[in-house]
Amino acid sequence: MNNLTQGLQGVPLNHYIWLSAIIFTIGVIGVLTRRNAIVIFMSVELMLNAVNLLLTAFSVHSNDPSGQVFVFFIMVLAAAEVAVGLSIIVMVYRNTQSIDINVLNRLKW
Amino acid sequence: MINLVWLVPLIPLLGFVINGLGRNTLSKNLIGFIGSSVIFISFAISVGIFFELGADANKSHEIFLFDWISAGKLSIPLSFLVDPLSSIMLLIITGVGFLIHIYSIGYMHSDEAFGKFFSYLNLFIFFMLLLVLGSNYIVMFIGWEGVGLCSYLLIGFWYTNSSYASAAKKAFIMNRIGDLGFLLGVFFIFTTFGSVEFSKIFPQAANMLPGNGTIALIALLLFIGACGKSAQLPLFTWLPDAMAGPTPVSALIHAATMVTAGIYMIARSNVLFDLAPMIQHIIAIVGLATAIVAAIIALTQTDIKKVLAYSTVSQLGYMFLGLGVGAYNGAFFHVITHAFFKALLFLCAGSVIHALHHEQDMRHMGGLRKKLPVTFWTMLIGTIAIAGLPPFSGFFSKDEILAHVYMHDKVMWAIAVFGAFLTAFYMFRMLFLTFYGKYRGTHHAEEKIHESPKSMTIPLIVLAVLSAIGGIIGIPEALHGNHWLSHWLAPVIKHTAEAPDHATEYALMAVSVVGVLVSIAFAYVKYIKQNHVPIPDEGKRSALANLSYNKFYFDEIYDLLIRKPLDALSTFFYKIIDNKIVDGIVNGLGWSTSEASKGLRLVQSGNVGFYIFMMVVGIISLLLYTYLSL
Amino acid sequence: MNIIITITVTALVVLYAGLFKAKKALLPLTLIGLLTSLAFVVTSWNTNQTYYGMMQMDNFALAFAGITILGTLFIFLLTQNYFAEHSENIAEYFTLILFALAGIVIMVSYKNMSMLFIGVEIMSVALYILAGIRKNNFASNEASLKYFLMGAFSTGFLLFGITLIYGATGSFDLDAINQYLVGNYKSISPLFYPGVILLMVGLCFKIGAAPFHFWTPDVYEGAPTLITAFMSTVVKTAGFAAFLRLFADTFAPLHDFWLPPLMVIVCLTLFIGNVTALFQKNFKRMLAYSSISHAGYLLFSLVALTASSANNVLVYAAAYTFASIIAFGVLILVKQKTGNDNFESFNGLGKRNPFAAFVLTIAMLSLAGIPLTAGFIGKYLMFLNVMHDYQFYLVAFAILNALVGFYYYFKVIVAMYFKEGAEIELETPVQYKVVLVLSLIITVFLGVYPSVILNLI
Amino acid sequence: MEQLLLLLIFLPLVGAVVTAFTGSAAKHVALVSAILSLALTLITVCNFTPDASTQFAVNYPWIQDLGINFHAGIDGISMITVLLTNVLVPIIILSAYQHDYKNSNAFFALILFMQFGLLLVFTAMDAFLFYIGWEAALIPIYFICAIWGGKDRIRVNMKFFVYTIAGSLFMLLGIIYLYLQNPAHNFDIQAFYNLNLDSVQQSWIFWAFFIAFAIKMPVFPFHTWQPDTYTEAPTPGTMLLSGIMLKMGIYGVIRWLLPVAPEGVQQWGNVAVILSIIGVVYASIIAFTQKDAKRLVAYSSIAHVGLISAGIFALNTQGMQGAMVQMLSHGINVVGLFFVLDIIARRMKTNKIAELGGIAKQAPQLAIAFLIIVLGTVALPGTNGFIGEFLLLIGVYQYKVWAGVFAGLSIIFGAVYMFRMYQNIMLGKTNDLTIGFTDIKGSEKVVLYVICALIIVLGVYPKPILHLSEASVQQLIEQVTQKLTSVN
Amino acid sequence: MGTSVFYFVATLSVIFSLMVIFSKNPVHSVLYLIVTFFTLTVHYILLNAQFLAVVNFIVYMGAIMVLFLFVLMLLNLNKDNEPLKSGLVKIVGVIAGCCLVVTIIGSLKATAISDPVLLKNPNLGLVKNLGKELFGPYMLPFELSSILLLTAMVGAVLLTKKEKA
Repeated sequence: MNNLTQGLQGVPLNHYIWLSAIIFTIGVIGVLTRRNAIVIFMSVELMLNAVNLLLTAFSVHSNDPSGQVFVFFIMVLAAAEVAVGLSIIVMVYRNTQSIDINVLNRLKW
Repeated sequence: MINLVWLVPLIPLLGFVINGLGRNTLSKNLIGFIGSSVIFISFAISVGIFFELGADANKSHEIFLFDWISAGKLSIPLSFLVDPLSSIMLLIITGVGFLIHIYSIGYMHSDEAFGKFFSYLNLFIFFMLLLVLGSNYIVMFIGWEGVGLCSYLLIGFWYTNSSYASAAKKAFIMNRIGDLGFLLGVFFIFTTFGSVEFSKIFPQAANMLPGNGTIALIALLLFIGACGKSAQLPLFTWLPDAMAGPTPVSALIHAATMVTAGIYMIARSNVLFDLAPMIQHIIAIVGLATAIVAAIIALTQTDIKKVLAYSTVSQLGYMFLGLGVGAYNGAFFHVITHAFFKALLFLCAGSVIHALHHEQDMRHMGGLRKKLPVTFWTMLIGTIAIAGLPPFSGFFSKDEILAHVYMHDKVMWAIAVFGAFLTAFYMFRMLFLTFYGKYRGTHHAEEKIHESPKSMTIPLIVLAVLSAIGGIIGIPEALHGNHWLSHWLAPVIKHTAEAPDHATEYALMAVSVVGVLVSIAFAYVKYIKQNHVPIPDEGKRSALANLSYNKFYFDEIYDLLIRKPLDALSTFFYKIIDNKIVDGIVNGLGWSTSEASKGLRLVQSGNVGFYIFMMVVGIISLLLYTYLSL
Repeated sequence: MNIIITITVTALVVLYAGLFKAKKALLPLTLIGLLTSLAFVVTSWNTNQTYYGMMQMDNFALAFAGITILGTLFIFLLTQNYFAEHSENIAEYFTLILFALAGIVIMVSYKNMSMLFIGVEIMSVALYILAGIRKNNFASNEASLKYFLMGAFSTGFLLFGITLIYGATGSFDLDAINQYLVGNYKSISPLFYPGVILLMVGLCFKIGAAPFHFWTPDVYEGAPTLITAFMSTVVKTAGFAAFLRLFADTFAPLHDFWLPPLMVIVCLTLFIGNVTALFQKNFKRMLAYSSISHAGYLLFSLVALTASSANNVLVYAAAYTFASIIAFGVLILVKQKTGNDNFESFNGLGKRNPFAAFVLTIAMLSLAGIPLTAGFIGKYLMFLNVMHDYQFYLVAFAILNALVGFYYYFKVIVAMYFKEGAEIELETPVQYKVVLVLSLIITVFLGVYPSVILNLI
Repeated sequence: MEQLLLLLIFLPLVGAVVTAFTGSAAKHVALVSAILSLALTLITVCNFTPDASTQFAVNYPWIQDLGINFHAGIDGISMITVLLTNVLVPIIILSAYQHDYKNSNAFFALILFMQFGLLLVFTAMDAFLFYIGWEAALIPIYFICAIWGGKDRIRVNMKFFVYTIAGSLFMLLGIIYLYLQNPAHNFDIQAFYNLNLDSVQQSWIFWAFFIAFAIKMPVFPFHTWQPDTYTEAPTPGTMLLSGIMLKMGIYGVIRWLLPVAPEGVQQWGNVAVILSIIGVVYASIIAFTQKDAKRLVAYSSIAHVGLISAGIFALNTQGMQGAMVQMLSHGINVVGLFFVLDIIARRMKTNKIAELGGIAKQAPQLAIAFLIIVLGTVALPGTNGFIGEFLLLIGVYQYKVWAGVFAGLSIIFGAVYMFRMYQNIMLGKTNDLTIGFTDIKGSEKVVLYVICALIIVLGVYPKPILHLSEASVQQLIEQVTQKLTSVN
Repeated sequence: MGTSVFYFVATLSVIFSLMVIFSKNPVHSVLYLIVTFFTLTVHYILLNAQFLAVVNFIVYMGAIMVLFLFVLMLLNLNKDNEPLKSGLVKIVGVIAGCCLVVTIIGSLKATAISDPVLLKNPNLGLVKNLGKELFGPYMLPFELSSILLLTAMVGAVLLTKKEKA
C-alpha cells in the first residue's frame, strides 16, 4: 500500500481537477440527454462522485482530514437521496406506468 | 353725494336680488315697481353726483371700497372713479335704463317670466355701472364680462327656442374673444406700468413718447376687446343675432349702453391711444369698414329689428372712426345721442311689434301711421335724428365726427359721408315700409292693432324729446355753440384733434345734409311712390343685393373658416391623437407586457430536460463570466 | 442548539404519537414543540452561542429561526382537516415538516459549509417527499419528481462549489474562509471564483432565482397547497438567510466579483417572475411566479451590502411570509369549496365572505407593496438598500416590474369584489380565523410601525 | 394646539372605522364625521396666523431607524388644501345621499379613509409621511371607482391605478435619493430644502417628482387615464378625483418640487409649462365635440389643471397665488358640475348630451345653479373661477408672453364648450325623455346652494383665501429665487 | 510508474462513466456505473483514503447500486424501452456539456495549480484519523445527518406504502 501511494506522489493537483470536472460534466451530459428518470438519477450520482474524488484529492493535497469527512457526509446524502428518489420514481411509475421524464408535462406555462 | 357713489350700482343689485328671489312670489306690478324704482334711485343719485362734480374743482374722485385681489405687487382694489366721463355715463345708463324699465313693464306684461326679466335687467344695470365706475381695468373687466353675461341671459331669455339660445351663446363667445384681447392688454399694462389703476397708469403714460411699441400693442389688444363688445369687424355678427332677445333688451343693451362700452373704454384710455397713432389708424379703418358694411347690409333687411341692429353696428363704426381720428369728444358725443335715438328707435320698433303681436317682418306691416300715432311720431323723430338732419341730435354728433375725419383723411371722409347717406336711406325705408302704404298683414290681425299702453308711450315721448334736443350739449363753435361736452370732458380727454375751420365745417355740413335729403327722397320715391315691397326670402335678387341680404355671408364664412375646422380638429385630437396615439402608447405598453407574458410563459414548457438545459446554459454563462473576469 | 433539539424531539414524539393512533394529539403536540422552540429563540436572544464552531446562534440566526418557526406554526394551524382528506399518515407529514424546519434552523445558523450542506439537504429531502404526498395525484407526483431531479442536480453544483472553495482555502469553516479572503486578497486561488459562482448557482436554485427558477412554478402548482405555502414562505426565507450568511458575510470581500452576475440574476428574476405571472389563470401558479419575483427583490439585499442588509431581508421575508400565508390559507378554503384554484373561483367572494376577502385584499396589497402594509416597508427597505449604491437603473427596472405586479395581485381583488360569481360561502375553521387574523395584524402592524423589527439584527 | 392637528388628521380615520361597522346608517355617520372635520378645520382656520410659519406642528418619532417622523404641520399653502378637502368631503358625502349604494358602509368608510390620506398629504412635513398619504389616498379611490363604477370599470381603473402608482414609485425613488443625500438621514422637509444638490441631481429629482405629479394632475400627455376614469367612476368618486385628488399633484409641486429642486425647475420648468399649455389648448379643443357630458367635464378639467400647473411653474407670486385660489375654486366648481350631471344621470339614466335638452323648463332651480357653476368654470368675473384664472394667467403671462396668450385661449374655449354643453342640456325644447324631469330637492338643493354660494362669495371677496396663503407663497418664492441666485 | 496507474484508472473512469450515460439499456448503465465507482474506489486507494475507499465500495457499489438495480427490476424496466431523445437534443446536450467542462476548467485556471498531490501524512485517510475528526469538530453535522437519514426513511416508507383506498 505504501509503495503504491508513494508512487503517486507525482500526480499534479490539476489533473485531479480535470478528471473530476470531466466526470462531473459527463454526469451533466447524462442528465441532459437521457429521458429515463433512473438513468438521470444515476448521472446525478456520477456528479456527486466526481465531487467526492475532488474533495479527497484536495483533502490529501492540503493534508486536512475534514475534506474526507465531508465526502462521508455526501455519501450519507447520496444514500438518503437514493432512498427518497427511488421511492418517488416508484410512486410515479405506479401512477403513470412510465418513468420517462417527458411524460411529466402536465404542469407547465 | 360723490361718496355715496357705491350706492349707484348697489341699489340695482339689490333690485336684482329682491326680484330674483321673489320672481315667482311677488306680483308683476310689485316687481315692475321695484325694478324701475331702484334704477330711478340710482338715477337720482347720479344726477346728484353729476351736479356735485360740476361744482367741484377736483374733477376726479376715487372711492375705495375694499381690497379685492392682491398677490405680490399686483393689488386690485374694488374702487370707483367718479370723473366727468363716468358721471355722464352714469346719467345715460340710469336715465335711459330707467325709461326702458318703465317701458318693459308694459312690453313684458304678458310674459310669464316677468320677474326673471326684471331681475336680469337690474343685474345688467349693476354690471354696466360697475364697468363705468371702475377705477381700474379689472373692475372695469368685471362689469365688462358681467354685461356680457346679462346679454347672454337676456338674448336667450326665451331659451326654449334653440336658435335664440344659440344666438345668446354666440354673443357670449364672440365677446369672449374680445375679452381675451382686453385681458392680455391689461397684462401688458400691468407689466409695463406695474399697476392696473387708471390713476397710476395715465400719469406715467403721459410722459411717454408716441410710437412706443409696447403701448401700441396694448392699444391694439384693448381695441380687440372693444371690437368684441362694440360689435366691430370682424366680431360684429353676434349683434344682429342678439335681436333674439326681447326688444327692451335690444334697446338697452344692444343699442344704448353695453355696445358703447368699447367706446367708453377707449375714450377712458385715450392717453394710451394717443401714444399709438398706428393703432388709431387701424381703429379708424375698422370703424369705417364696419360702418359701411353694416349700412350696406341694412339696406336689404326686412326684419325691423335687424335693420336697427345693423344700423347700430354702423353707428358704432362711426364712433370708432371718430376715436380713430382722435375725435374722442365727437365719438362720445355720438354715444350719447345714439343712446337717445337708438333706444327710442328700438322701443318704437318694440311698440310696433307689440301692437302686431310679435310680427317683426316689415313685409307684413305698412300703414300703421294712423293706428299707432305716438309710435309713429316718436319714431319719425328718431329716424330723422339718426339720419342726421339738423337740428336733431344725430346731426351734431355725426357731423363732428365727419369733420374730424375730413381733417384726417379726405377719402375716408368721402366713404363715411356715403355711409351716412345710406343710413338715411335705409332708416327711411324702414319708416316708410312700416307706417306708410297699406297694411300687408291678415285682416284678422289688423283689427287687433292698437296703440301701446302709457307705460310704453311715455318713455317714447321722453326719449323723442331727448333725441330731438340732445344735440345742444355739443353744438360746435361753428354754429355759435360752445360745445359744453368737450369742456366737461376736458379733464379726462387730454388731447383733442384739431377741428376744421368754420368755412370747411359749413361746407361739410351742407354736403351731408343735402346728401341725406336726397337719400330720403330716393327712399320716398321707391317705397311710397312706387309702393315697393321687399321680395320674399327665396326671391331672385341682383348679386349685390343678394350679398347684402345675406350679410356678406359672414356667418357662413366664420362657420367654414373657424367652427368647422375647430370641430374637425377636435375630432382629430380626440379620435386620433388622444385615443390612438397618446392613449395608444399607454395601452400599447400594457399590451406588449401581456404579450411578453404570453410568450414568456411558453418558456416554462413543463419539460424537465429543457429546464435543466436552461440551468446549464445559465451556469455556463456564469462560468464564462468568471473566466473572462479573471 | 436547544431549538433544533426541541424541533427534532417534537418530530419524533409526533411520529410515535402517530404510531399509537393519537391523531387528536398531533397538532397540540406540534404546537407545544414549536412554541417551546420559539421560547428558546426568545431566551437565547443576544447570547450569541456558538456550537462546535459549526453553528452560531447569533441574533441573525435567531431572528430568522423565529420567523420561520412562526411561519411553520401558522402553517400547522392551517392543517386542520387538510391532510386528513388525503391520507392516514398525518403524523409522518407533521414529522417531515418538522424535520424540514430543523434543516431550516441549521441553514440559518451554520458556521461551516458542511452544516450548510446538511441543513439544505435535510430540508430538501423532506420537501421532495412532501411535494409528492398526494400519491394518486399526477400533479403532485410530477411536482415531486421534478423537484427531486432538479434539486439533486443542483445539489451537485452546490457541492462542486463547496469543494472548490475547500480546495482554495483548505477549510469549510466560514470564518476561516473569510480570513483567507481578507488575508490573501491579492492572491486568491483561482479555484475560489468558480466556487463562489457555483455556490451561487446552488443557492439561487433553492430560492428560485432565474434562470434556476424553472422548478418553482411547476412544483408550487403541483404540490399540495399547504406544502406550497410552506415552500414559498418558510423555505424561501431560509434560503435567503443561508444566502446572506454566505455572501453578505463570508464572501463580502469578493463583492465586486460576484455582483455583476448577481445583478443579471436579479434583473432576470424580476422580469421573468413578474411578467410571466401576469398571464396566469391559476392563482396558485401566479403566487409561484410572484414568489420568483419576490426573490428578485430580496436579492437586492445582496446587491448593496450594508449594515442593514440582513435586517432588510428579515423585514421583507416577514412581510412576504405572512401575506403569503393569508393568500394560501384563503386559497385552501376556496379550493375546498370550488375544487379548483383558478382566479374564477374567487369571483364574487367579497359579497358572501367579507372577512376572507378583506384579509386576502390586505395580503395582496402587502405583496404588491402598498404603503401601510408590511410589504411596502419591505420593498422600501430593499430599494433603500440598493440606493445606497445608487443603483438607479436597477431600482427603476424594479419599479417597472412592480407595476406589472400590481396587475396580477389586483386580479384576485378584482375577481373578489368586482366580478359576479357563484355565491359560495366558505367554511372557515377557528384555526384558520386565528391564522388569518394574526397574519393580518402582523402585516398591518409591520406596515404601520415597523420599528419593532427594524433593528433586530 | 398640537392636538388640534392630530385630531384633524385622524378624525376621518376614526370616522372611517366607525362607518365601516355601521349598517344602513352609514351615510349619516359619515356625514357627521365629515362635518366634524369641517368644524375642526374652521377652528383651525380661525386659530391660524396668516404668516409664513408652519403652525400646529406635530413631530413625533415614528420609524426612527429609518429617519421617519410623524412630522405634520400647517402653513398657508397647506391650509388652503386642507380647507378644500374638508369643505368638499361633506359636500361629496351629501351628494351621495340620494344614491342607494350597495354596502354603503364600505362606500362611505372608503371616502373617509381617503380623506385621511389626503389630509396626510396636505399636512405632511416629512417626505415619507407625504408618500404614505399619497398612496393611502389612492387605494380607497381605486376601490370606490372599481366597485361602484360603470360597465368598463375594471379595466379603466386598473389603468388609472397602475398609471398613477407608476408615477408615485418614481417619486419614491426621488425621495429615497434625497434621503440619502441628507446628512441627517431623515425625511424632514426643511432638511430637503437645505440640501445642496448640483444641477444634474436636481434635474433627476425634478423628473422623478414631476412625472408623479403630472400624472396625478394630469398634465398632457400623461392624462389619458383621466377621462375614462372620470366617466366610469361613480359620481362621488369622480368628485373626489377631480375635486381633491388632482390637487395633490399641484400641492406636491408647490411643496416638494419647487423648493427642493429649484435648479431643476429652472432647467426644465419651461418643458413643464409647455406641456401644461399644450394640455390647456388640446384638452379644450377635444372638449368641443365630446358627446358625453361627464367626459366633456373631464377634458375641461385637464385644461383647467394645465393652467394651474403652468401658473405654478411660472414661479411668481401671482401664478402661485392664483394656483392656490384656483385649487379651491376648481375643486368647488368641478364638484358642482359633476353633481349636476349626476342629478341628470340619476333621473334620465344618461349623460349623453344629444339625448338631453330643455331641462331648464322642467327644473328652473337646477338651471340656475348649473348656470352659476358653469359661469364659475368659465371664469366669469365675480365668480371664484375668475380670481384664480386671472391670477394664473397674469402669472403665466409674466413668465412668457406667448404662454400667457395660449393659456388665455382657455377663456374663449372654455366658454365655447361649457356653453355648448349648457345649451344642449338645459335649453331648447324638452324632448320625450326630459319631459319627466323633476327639479332638485332635499339634499340636492343643499349641496347646490352651498356650492353656488361658495362660487359667488369666493369670487366677490377672495381676500381671506388669498391672505391665508400669501405669506407662505411669498416665502416659498423667495426661498426658491434665493437658492437660484446663490447658485448663479 | 506510479503516476501512470492514476492515468490508467482515470481513463477507465471516464470511459465507463461515458458508457453509463450512453448505454441504451438502463441495467447496463447501472452495471457500468458500478464499474465506474470501482475505479473511483481505486482512486481513493491511490490517495490513501482507505476509509473512503471501503465506504465507497460498501455503500455505493453495494447498497446504492443494488437498490438501483432492484428498482429497475421491480419496475421491469430492464428492457431497452427508453424512447431516445431526438438526435438534436443529444447533440445539444453534448455540446452544452463540452462547453461546461471547458468553462469549468477554464475558469479554474487549473493549469496554475500544477503542484503535485503529496501525501504529507500517510495516516490522513485512515479510520482512526477520520474518526477523530468526525467525532471531534464534525460531531454536530454527523449527528444531524441522522435527521437526514431519518427523513429519508420516513419518506421512503411514506411514499412507497400503498394507501388504503
